[in-house]
Amino acid sequence: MKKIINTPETVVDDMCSGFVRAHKDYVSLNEKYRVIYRKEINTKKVNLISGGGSGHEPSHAGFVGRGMLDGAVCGDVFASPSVMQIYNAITKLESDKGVLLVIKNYSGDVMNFDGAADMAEEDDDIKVEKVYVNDDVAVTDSLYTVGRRGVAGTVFVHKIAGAMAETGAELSEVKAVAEKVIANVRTMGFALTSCTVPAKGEPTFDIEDGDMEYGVGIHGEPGVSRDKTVSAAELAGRTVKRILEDMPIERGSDVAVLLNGLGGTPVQELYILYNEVADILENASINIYFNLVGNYMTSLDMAGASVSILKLDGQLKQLLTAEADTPALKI
Amino acid sequence: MKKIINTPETVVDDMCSGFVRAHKDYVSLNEKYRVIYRKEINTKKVNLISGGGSGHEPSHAGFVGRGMLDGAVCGDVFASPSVMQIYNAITKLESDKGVLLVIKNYSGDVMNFDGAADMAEEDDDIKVEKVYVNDDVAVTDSLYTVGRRGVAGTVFVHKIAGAMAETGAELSEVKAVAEKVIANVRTMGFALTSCTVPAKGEPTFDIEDGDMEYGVGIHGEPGVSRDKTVSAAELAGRTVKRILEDMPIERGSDVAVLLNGLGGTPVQELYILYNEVADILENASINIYFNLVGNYMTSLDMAGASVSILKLDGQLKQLLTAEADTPALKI
Amino acid sequence: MNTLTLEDVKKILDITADTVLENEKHFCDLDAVTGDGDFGMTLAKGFKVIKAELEDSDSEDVGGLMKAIGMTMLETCGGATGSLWGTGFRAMGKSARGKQEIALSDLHEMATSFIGGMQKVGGAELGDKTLLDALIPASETMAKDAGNGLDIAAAMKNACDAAAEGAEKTKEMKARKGRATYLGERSIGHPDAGAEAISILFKAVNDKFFC
Amino acid sequence: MNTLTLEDVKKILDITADTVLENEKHFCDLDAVTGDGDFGMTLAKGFKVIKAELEDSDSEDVGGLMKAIGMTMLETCGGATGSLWGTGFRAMGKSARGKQEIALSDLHEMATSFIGGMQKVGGAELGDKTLLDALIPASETMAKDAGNGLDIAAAMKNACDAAAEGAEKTKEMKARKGRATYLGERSIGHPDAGAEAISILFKAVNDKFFC
Ligand SMILES: Nc1ncnc2c1ncn2[C@@H]1O[C@H](COP(=O)(O)OP(=O)(O)O)[C@@H](O)[C@H]1O
Ligand SMILES: Nc1ncnc2c1ncn2[C@@H]1O[C@H](COP(=O)(O)OP(=O)(O)O)[C@@H](O)[C@H]1O
Ligand SMILES: [Mg+2]
Ligand SMILES: [Mg+2]
Ligand SMILES: [Mg+2]
Ligand SMILES: [Mg+2]
Repeated sequence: MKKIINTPETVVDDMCSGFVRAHKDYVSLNEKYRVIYRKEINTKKVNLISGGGSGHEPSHAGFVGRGMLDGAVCGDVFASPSVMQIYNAITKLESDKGVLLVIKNYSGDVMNFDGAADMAEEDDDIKVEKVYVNDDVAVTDSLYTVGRRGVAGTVFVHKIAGAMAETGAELSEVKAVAEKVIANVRTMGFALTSCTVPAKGEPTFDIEDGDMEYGVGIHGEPGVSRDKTVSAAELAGRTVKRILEDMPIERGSDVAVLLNGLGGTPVQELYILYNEVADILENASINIYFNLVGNYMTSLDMAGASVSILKLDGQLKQLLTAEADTPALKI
Repeated sequence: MKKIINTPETVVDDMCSGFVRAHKDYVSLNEKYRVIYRKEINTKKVNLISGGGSGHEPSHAGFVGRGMLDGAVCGDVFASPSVMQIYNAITKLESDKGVLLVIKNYSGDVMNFDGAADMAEEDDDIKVEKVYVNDDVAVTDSLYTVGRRGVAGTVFVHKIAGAMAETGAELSEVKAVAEKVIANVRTMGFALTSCTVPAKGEPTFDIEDGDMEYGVGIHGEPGVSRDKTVSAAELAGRTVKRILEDMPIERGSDVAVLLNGLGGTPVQELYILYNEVADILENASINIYFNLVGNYMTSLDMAGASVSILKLDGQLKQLLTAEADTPALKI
Repeated sequence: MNTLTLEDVKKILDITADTVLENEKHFCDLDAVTGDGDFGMTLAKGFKVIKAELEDSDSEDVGGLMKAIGMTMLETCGGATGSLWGTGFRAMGKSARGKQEIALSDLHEMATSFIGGMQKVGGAELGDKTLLDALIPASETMAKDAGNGLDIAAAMKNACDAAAEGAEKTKEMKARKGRATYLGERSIGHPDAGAEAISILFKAVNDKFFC
Repeated sequence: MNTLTLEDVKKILDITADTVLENEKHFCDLDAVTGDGDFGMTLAKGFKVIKAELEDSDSEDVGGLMKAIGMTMLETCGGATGSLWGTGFRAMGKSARGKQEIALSDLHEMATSFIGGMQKVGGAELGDKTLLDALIPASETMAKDAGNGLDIAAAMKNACDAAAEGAEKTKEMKARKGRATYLGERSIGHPDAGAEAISILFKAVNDKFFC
């Protein structure tokens, strides 16, 4: 295992500590519960909390700041944070307007965030609403019963719901716009190499040199197929096609694209893939109104990428381009 | 080789095209000469040009924008751009106040930038000044005669000289502050894995699982030693020590730190290393006034990192934190 | 033996904790086949704390003890496990509130609550390829044996067999809850990690406490 | 043969281009040992264009042809090679300006200019482990042979041997210019890629044009 760490046991604590030191103007840390809060807590706006397993950096702590999240809860690597960690974040970020939890749709996350929300509502009378992001088109609903996974599209939810909350909107309005994003965003990803979980010390899956795992999950879960690697153009074509099959987009529409690196992919390759995605969308007369290219929702050191497409209307456009000032995204 | 590309031959063109599409509000591209210019060229300020081989993304094109560079010239992967590419950038960015070339100290870059500068001065009477960045303390001067290599510290030169140029300063002043940065910045890096140049298709060097190349160059050049991997704390200790041996820093001083990923290193690990670097500097009563943690000067898909430390005075502090709005750095 | 005292329950929990800690890697390996390989780690993280807390627990009844354990799990363990087991223990806490002695019928009621708590948060049914496929059959034999007036040790032996049988059956199931669902058809052929763990824990308690 | 015509020079350049293209990988491999492995690629990139341009070149004298080639290299090739060779060719262009025929003494003057151009931009001396360690000895034999009145073909044979000998000697040198310097002592034992290339190009021109 090739990692810059101290010990597998201290990875998350060391990372949280380094993160907060690097961004001390933005955030502070509750060490015990591993919650990263906005430096100045505003109790007059809807506060947004997200989180999940660690290993997806800069998600989610990187998006804590003005115009996006108010708190991020850091679980162990690839494991949902506990109920009490999340509960602690909710009570700390209690606000007159209420709290919105942005949850990636994984059983563990759902159970723990739900449990924490119940506790905060029942024990502390805090208004809590929840949204579940399920943008991954790799796994289709027919295959299973727990619903789609939440992946990189979550970043758009943070951005847009965060901008809405910043306007002083009510909890119901912020939740509604978050759900609008969720209804309109789809993601498809693939891996060229496996990630290596520090505690395990070995790659999560084996993969030959000429192969890729198409539709991989952000924890190294298996995808839809093990395929031969193909050119960036073909990869983009297949990926956009799968997204558009699931969510048709009319000619002339405006969209946002997130070309997301999974952690071990060079920036160079992300731009090469973006170039192909942009080509395809242009040819389909779909207009890329906004884009992000970079590492936003990673899977440790995995080489690979995901493409997220969000259909935009006037409201989403305005909120997407509204000011944001966070460690990992500044608009 | 595991890469998201079309063909090794088209890597740089595809990347440039994707980059300019993704950041069309910031930059435009001269396709023939692979020069990425600022969208609006200001002929009343000193214009800054940098560049070099590709494969170091987001360097240098990512820093083209307000408060940093005005142009970036993209060579082939790890090969300096040609004289004519650079000459084209200079003539395009000709300004009343002159042009400053920020050159990483590699023979190829130096020769080609020098040649282009001569041509622009002789044929077109353009005022051109040059600075050579040589921050890498891995290679000491005694070993060879071409001087130290220029690596991640270059980003600080872009930031500070760019901010100075934005104030309307004269060419001599912008050059002077760039040289002040160069005199006060040192970098040390290491690799856990090799990079793979697309045209070659195989790793540049072999490295065992428990080993690291300490002092590696950003093109995969050999470092000072092949060592066993150590903990993040020990790595940080050794690295900071080497920098401080070369450039002693008094207790109570203010510095800027760039914790730079080499392309294949997860963000998580960069924060873990930053945490250790911050610890060491704190213990030495050196104050981190400013920091950057992320992929700024990469080496394709290499796993590894570098630490840059810049000694600050009042002027550098002010210029470092002055506004910047570029695709890869916003302050 | 017809009832368990608070001390007995603590001893059983201590055996459970030891078994979890001994099997940490094994449980991870089981989870790695169909899930993400962290089940043993997560469970061990919780039971390490529980073992320490058992020593100086000031709970005065079985309910209080169970509730405290539930809180510890909700605090210490993330993942599906933290929420499922934490809620399960808290539900047992409610059902055993105020009890100093536990009869077989109480034990069955506690098992029912444990299952109910897990179902409340996880929504799984029998046959979804989860730990419930070991737990539910075990709980059902207890109900039957309680009705037939068996003593606890004998009932425990039966529960143990039922759990093992239930865990074995998960091999043929296609996962419909938990991470294994992402495998779809490919989950068939491997047992569920949680169900296997339940079976192993039952066996350890039976061997080390009741035999 | 006592002079070369413009057509002869073009033929020689065409052979040079072919040899570069044939040896692209070999030159890269040589550079990979002590440098960054792109030397063959960079040189080939330039000579591919040069070969095409030779066909419909409208240069009316050897000087014009050399200057055009120099500009092509400065435009097409990056790396140390683009600047060194481009400047070298441009310097030859100046020294052969207006010439339709090239005597051995002219050839030596051109070689001197080529070397001078490279030294202007690269600052290397004999013994720095660069292509100059093959070029300078070759150029020096030409001076001697011109003084002794040898014909071009015979002089070329001697130059060829001198270049080969010079390239061979670079094995024992420690690099003081170019990327190989980062290797320090470790550069010793391997020949310089550029010097080897010069020797190979001299040999090809000798074999295919003068023999
Ligand atoms: N919804 C559920 N209901 C009951 N048991 C479940 C459920 N989801 C998962 N499990 C059980 O939990 C085990 C995995 O636990 P764990 O590894 O902690 O989960 P994860 O890594 O997915 O968060 C599975 O083997 C299964 O027995
Ligand atoms: N300063 C110099 N002067 C003369 N020749 C040089 C110099 N630097 C490098 N060379 C020659 O160039 C060759 C390498 O060329 P190339 O691979 O294009 O350079 P790089 O990859 O370093 O930019 C070396 O083998 C050497 O012969
Ligand atoms: Mg997990
Ligand atoms: Mg090179
Ligand atoms: Mg698991
Ligand atoms: Mg080279």
